[in-house]
Amino acid sequence: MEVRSNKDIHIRSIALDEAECREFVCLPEAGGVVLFIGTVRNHTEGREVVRLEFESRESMALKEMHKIADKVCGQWPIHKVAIHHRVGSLDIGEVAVIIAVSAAHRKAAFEACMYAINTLKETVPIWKKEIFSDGEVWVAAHP
Amino acid sequence: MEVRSNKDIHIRSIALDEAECREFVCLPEAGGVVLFIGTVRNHTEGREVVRLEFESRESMALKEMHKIADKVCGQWPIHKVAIHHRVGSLDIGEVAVIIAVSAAHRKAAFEACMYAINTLKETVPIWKKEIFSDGEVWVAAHP
Amino acid sequence: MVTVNLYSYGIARDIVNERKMPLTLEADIVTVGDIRLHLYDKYPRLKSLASLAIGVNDEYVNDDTIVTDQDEIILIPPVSGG
Amino acid sequence: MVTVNLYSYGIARDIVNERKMPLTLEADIVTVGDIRLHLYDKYPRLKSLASLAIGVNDEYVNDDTIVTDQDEIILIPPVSGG
Repeated sequence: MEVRSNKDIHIRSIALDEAECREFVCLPEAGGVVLFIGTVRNHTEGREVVRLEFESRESMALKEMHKIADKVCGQWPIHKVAIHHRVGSLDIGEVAVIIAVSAAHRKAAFEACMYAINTLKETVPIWKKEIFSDGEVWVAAHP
Repeated sequence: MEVRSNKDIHIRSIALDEAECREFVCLPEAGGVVLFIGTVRNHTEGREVVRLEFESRESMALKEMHKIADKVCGQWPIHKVAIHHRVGSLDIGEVAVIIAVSAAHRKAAFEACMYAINTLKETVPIWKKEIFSDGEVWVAAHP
Repeated sequence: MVTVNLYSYGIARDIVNERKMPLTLEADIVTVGDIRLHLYDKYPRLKSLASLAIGVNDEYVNDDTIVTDQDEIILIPPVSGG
Repeated sequence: MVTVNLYSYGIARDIVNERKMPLTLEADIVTVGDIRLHLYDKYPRLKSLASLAIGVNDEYVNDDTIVTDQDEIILIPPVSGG
């Protein structure tokens, strides 16, 4: 339970809320907010995706997401960071991840947000299964 | 009047709406959306800002904003771009500008969004006056 | 003789003290540079600005551009949107 | 003899076919590498994955790490969040 933390980290099985993320990071001394919103695409390498299923090792994923937030705040002059990830079954167009970062200056906010989403995709134990009309596949599982 | 355009360009004297920008750029084939939200900061070089006043040469500003959107769509594999700028009197924390960009891949979306806000700040005829408790100043007017 | 409409914004408007005013120059051919010199002469404080771009009919132009009757001339001090 | 709890996710779960299962290795000292070899032997399809990281008690570890009784061992095939 962190009160007035500069981090807002969640894994949720209900729809993510971009306004909530933005409101968390916004504060009077922040001039720039950068948000990344990752949505479910309707195709992958030309094949039509019907929906996605995300699963996580929640306790470890939250730990890794906190590490990313701490790194971001240590490496750039960032005010606040929100990282929300969805799990469960997602339809096309639904939001899978939101990362929001606020800073006095926009360059830091862009760099920190990019770092956060790149690192999340490398280290956070969340797995995505693409469901096609004729099968399904765990993304990136095989070489 | 462009129907089904890939650009949504506005200058408004009422509050900007980030959900509107996000909804405009979101579409089934876009996997990543990057938003930049510029808000009014409560200080500049240590001096407390009470509020901001923005004015524009609206016809020319819209033209320049369209040029930025066209450049973005030509230079990166971008699906859609929204650029909304506020004018008039803004309180601390209010949103002055929103840029939203969607792309199949996030790197393009980040680069395009950064390019758009950087270029907007260089070329779009909009002027900002900072109102302090003891005076006011047109930002960047003097060397 | 060429008469244009001068539109001033931001600090340029504070200096010129009019949003819009007609401006007549006594020459057959008038360039943006001529207008600039005329204004610098009439409003010397314009010279103290970090920059002063000039637009004609909502496009940025350089000082060689020739203006014609009824053109809209826009004084563009350093922009600061965003 | 060391008994740990094995948690499998993503495609590793499909291969092992259990979300959670106890795993006992007959040795006084057991490393993550020992568990890896044991699992590769029992579930050869794990070897076909692009990568297989292993976590202990919710931290990434390397194969030299020594595990102790009741540790939670997490099979982490290539992650794909975002």
